Amino acid sequence: MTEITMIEAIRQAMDEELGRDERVFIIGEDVGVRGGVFRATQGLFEKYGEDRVIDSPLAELTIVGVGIGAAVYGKRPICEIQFADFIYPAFNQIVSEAAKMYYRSNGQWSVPMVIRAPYGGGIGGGLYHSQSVEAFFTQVPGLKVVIPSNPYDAKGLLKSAVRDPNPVLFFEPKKGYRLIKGEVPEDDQEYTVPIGPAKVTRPGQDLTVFAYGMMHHYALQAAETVASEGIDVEVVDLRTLYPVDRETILESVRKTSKALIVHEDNLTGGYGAEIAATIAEWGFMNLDAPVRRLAGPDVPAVPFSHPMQEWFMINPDKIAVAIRDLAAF
Amino acid sequence: MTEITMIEAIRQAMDEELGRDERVFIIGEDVGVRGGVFRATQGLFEKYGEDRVIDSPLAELTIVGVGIGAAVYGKRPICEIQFADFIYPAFNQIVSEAAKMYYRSNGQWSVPMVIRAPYGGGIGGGLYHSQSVEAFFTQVPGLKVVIPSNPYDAKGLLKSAVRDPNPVLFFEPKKGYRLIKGEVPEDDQEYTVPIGPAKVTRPGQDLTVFAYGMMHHYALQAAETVASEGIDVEVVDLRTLYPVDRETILESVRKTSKALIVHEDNLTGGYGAEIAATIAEWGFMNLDAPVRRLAGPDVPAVPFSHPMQEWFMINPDKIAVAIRDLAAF
Amino acid sequence: MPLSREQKKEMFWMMLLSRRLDERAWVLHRQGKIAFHISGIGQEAAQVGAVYAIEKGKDWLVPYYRDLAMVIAMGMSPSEFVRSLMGKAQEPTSGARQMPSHFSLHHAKVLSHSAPVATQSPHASGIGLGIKLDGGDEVVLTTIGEGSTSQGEWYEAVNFAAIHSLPVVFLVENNRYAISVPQEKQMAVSSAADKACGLGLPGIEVDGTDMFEVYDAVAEAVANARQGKGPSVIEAKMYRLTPHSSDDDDRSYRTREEVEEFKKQDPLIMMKNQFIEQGLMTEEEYNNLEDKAKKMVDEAVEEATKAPYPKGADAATPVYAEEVKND
Amino acid sequence: MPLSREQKKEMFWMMLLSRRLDERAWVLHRQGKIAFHISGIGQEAAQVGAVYAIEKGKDWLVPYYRDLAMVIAMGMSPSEFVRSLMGKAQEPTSGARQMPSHFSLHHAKVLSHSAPVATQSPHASGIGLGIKLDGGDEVVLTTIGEGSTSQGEWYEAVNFAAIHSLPVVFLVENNRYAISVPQEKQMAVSSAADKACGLGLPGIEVDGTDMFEVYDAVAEAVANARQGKGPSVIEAKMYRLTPHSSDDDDRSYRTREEVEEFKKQDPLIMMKNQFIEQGLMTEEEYNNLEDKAKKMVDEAVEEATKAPYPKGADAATPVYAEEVKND
Ligand SMILES: Cc1ncc(C[n+]2csc(CCOP(=O)(O)OP(=O)(O)O)c2C)c(N)n1
Ligand SMILES: Cc1ncc(C[n+]2csc(CCOP(=O)(O)OP(=O)(O)O)c2C)c(N)n1
Ligand SMILES: [Mg+2]
Ligand SMILES: [Mg+2]
Repeated sequence: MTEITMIEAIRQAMDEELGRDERVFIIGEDVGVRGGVFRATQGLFEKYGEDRVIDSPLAELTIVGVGIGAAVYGKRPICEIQFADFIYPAFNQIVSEAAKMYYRSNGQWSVPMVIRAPYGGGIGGGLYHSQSVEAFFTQVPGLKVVIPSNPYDAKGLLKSAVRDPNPVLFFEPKKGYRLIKGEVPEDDQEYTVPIGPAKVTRPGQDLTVFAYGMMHHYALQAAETVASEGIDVEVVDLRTLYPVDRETILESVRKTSKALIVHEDNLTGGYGAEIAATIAEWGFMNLDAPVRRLAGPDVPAVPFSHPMQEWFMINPDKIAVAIRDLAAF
Repeated sequence: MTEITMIEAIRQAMDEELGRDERVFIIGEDVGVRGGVFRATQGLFEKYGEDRVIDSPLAELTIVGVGIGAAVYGKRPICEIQFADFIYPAFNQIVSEAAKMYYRSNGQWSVPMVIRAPYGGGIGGGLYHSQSVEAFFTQVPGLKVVIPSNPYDAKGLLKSAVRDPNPVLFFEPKKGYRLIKGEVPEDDQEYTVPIGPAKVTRPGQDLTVFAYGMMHHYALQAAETVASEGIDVEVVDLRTLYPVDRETILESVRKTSKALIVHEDNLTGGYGAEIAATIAEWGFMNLDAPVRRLAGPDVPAVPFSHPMQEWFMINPDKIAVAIRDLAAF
Repeated sequence: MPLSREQKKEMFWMMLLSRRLDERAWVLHRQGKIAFHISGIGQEAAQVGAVYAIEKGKDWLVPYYRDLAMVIAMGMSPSEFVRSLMGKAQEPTSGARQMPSHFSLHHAKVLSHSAPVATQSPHASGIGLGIKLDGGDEVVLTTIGEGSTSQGEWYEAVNFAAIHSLPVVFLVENNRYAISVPQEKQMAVSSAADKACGLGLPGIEVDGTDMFEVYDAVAEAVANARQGKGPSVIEAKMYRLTPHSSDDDDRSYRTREEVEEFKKQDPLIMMKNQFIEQGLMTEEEYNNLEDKAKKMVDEAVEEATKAPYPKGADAATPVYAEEVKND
Repeated sequence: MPLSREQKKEMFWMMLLSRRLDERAWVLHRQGKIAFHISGIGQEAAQVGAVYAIEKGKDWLVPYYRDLAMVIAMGMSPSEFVRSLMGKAQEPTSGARQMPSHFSLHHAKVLSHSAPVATQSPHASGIGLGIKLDGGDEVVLTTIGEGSTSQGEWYEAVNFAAIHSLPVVFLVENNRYAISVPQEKQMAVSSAADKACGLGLPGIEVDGTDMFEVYDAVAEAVANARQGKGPSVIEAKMYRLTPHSSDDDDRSYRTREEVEEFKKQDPLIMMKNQFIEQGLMTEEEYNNLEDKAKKMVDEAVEEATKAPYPKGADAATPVYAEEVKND
């Protein structure tokens, strides 16, 4: 095992998939000589050439729409959207086309494609470089939505995404790109992580925190903090947000009887609503307390100025407060 | 009072607002001489001329983007999207621009604009003329989302929407356009219905059905059916879906202790998730049963062929079954 | 390669067959036997002319909803089409999930398209990219209505194809209206072919009622694309002889006189006359074709009527693919 | 109307002031005093030339993030800009909600824009529509980078303006790159001005390092727009002399030689030389302006540094308007 960063894990996954399967190619803005604005594709242009790592025009609809065409043709596109905030021009292609192609053709045409995008705040990006957009897509049958929280999963899930016969949205917590480090197997030990299952990343008895991406990273920290106060928190990394792994969620609630869902997207209509609804519907008999959500405030997006950004963002302290509160219920 | 259809109520609202305020204009595909493909703008071109009822190019992004520009200039655009299914090309303009303009300019620029779109299935429209798209927008601070269920509200809410200083998405249950009739005050009795409050449309004791649009219409029918079986159902018409009227929802749950949420959009990640989460978080202590959702299945959209369409769609019978089930809990 | 006499007759047959099939759909609608029809009447000459310029089985077609004649020429049977009109289980495009005329024929490389207009255009460019990356010499033909070229989606698709010199032919079927909206409200140029100059590729305008003029233009564009010379835009001018769809009433936006005027230039009649004048076909042959078409359409309706509906629960799948079958 | 000597000097002053302010932003960034800067260095001649062609207080500006010089010319003070760099409470564009250089000045009819490129273009057309509907003679100037014209959004905006003959001038600031992506990967034409022919409006290409050439072209387009003759596309060619932003490292995609070559055509230096050669300004006057600019920038930084940060909870509002203030 070697310790690497999130961004390196993502780069490695693409490198290995490009090497493994000739049909795989990358398309996006500045993914070529520039190696991506976050350097996720660094070195890949040099290694695989301009036919495999394609600088697109500045047009997200093009990136995804062309990706769909290439996928039905027989390629395995990895589409990069430079920031999740810029995915909206491609919304029609993702929701009307990629998601529905297989169903609408009764299985004739599938769209094996990955759309990668960095998401999330806390990096001084202001309203349009900080957004969490997952909840727009975790309601669209035909799509899969994946958000890794650590390098091991990032690499393993991205490789699975490339091999998946369906369109997979792969959102990367950009604040964690270099901040979150973790071990992955050596280069010659190929592994994947399956798309689908959530994972209990910290077993506990008193309550469960459900989170993903950067917030999962923080949730583990908060769980550690309150452990010393005698609160035994179970943490579940949702990882594959859609389709929802209801079984793992409900199993944890059966055990702890209390649920706190954490995400940095706005509270209302955010992804947490579905998790809360899932628990309120099928886990109700196990519940000892209200289902709590800790999430971004209902303002349009994360503001730029530092004090306002901090006001918006969820952090380990805020999670610890919510945990204590729920534990005391 | 006179009895009119939903579509006539909508037409009247626009007619009166065009007459009241010179700044109001309509822009959309086929809204001019054609009077709209559903005839919602019938006669308005003839009455107000081509400067007030503008046939746009076949481009939803244009309709909304130009609408935003006209709104900041000082106009009051009513943008028509021909079917809700075709709103996605305008997604970026709605979510990045209309919703965030006021906040991002710290209140300098507001976007007084209405976006109307017919939504919903059961009319043989297949995958792309049947969609419910509200949940994409009921998570976007800065937007208001309204869905009327009867002519009185349709007219009153649409007039309020035109006068609202914010961007309002106004989704119209197209199956109900001519099917749902109801009384509205005479022409000379001007009224509006405020955006914001949900409404208890049928008081009851045993459980609450939360619904909107066509499903609210069906919910009332189902409530009637089960009444004869001794189940006393309260029905709440959510009407303004966003911002969420949590108070009315929770008040009803405090009274009935059981909640069933009905919508025709897909279950997972649909609007009902937020209502369920709201109840599970702030109404938990009042709950006597799991929070139930009855919603469309998690397939990409409503299929065309009649048996498959019926399989997808929620109807009064299915609602009655769910009510009985929950009542028996 | 000039068209042989046999090919030309086959092309006429495709026009005729799809016309009679299309007309029958209107009849079925009036009889209340189907819920919806969207028609290609008046556009068959351009469609057949264009589709004969690509190589069946090798090249790709990314069509739009009016392309009945194209898709018939690509191998969809009349009874398959009528099944889709009726929402019957074994219709080949979508298993009756989509409305009729949302075509897809996997075996013939006809890509599934949806209702939101212009979404197909970037797919065509993406297929073109795949072909180019593989060094293949297949070509993609994609179609669209003139109104739909107002979508940014079309612009982006053509722009990408032009930048990368992709083997794609963008055919615009300009039938003068987008539902009720005339061309002048869609664009400030006189033809979608004019849009090509702003995107750096050739733009050609042809008479869409002349099957052979369309064939020649598309064949040249296809030859260029095959040789790596890049994409083209072709606009074929024609007229939609029917209302937009069975839900439309076109009297609100165009006069009967206008429609009658254009009926005189009905491409089927013009082609028929031309064939007979040029001795490509006798009146008798023509009458035989009419009989054959009627018989085929009759049989198609009969067959399709007997075909079963899907079960409701069939709609539960297939949402996700387990494996990719379209490689 | 030809520019007066005084106007010309004022224009040069705007170039100079915004350049020195922009340079200071880079210094502040190196000093760790600000987190982000996106620069207009190299684009000032075009910006000032263009903005002087509209009438302040009457006409509208819908800019993009590189337009510091435009917005300074429209009345944003240097200290206001530095406050936005620092995320201070009283910065006038967004109350420190947006990243710096996302401009908005309501009193000067400078519309707020966002980060997703090209979203501003349809707004410009919408304002143009409003003006036309009211029969006004205001004009809208809107800007964009050449890369961003690849977005369907730009195409749709220009198309709409062309159809309705709206009073909008679409200025494309072509600085040769979109971050790392050169123009050849954005379009198959040699200039965004060439795109105009496909949309039915005039397209004009000018040297964006020549303030007066840009002024003349924009002034003519503005005059046409004001007279109801419709919109224009103008492309001003220039070079981005700095990295894309403070987050960028441009060495990965362009050689130092290339950048050095273009530094020789720095519009500020060229304009200065021209002014002195043509006797519009003496060396002494120039030195005075430099001193004045330095002083203003120093003061701006001092002032802005002292200005308070917003409170965190200030971010809770304003999500919804209670009334429309921008009528
Ligand atoms: C994105 C989108 N918006 C609106 C519609 C509704 N609609 C269906 S066809 C049509 C007109 C299309 O006109 P054109 O492109 O000229 O093709 P034609 O029907 O004339 O062949 C419209 C507006 C749609 N299908 N998709
Ligand atoms: C929709 C969208 N996609 C991607 C980006 C990221 N981005 C910011 S600026 C930029 C390049 C813009 O290039 P150009 O339009 O030429 O303007 P320039 O920066 O060169 O002035 C990119 C890709 C964005 N802001 N918006
Ligand atoms: Mg048309
Ligand atoms: Mg540029």
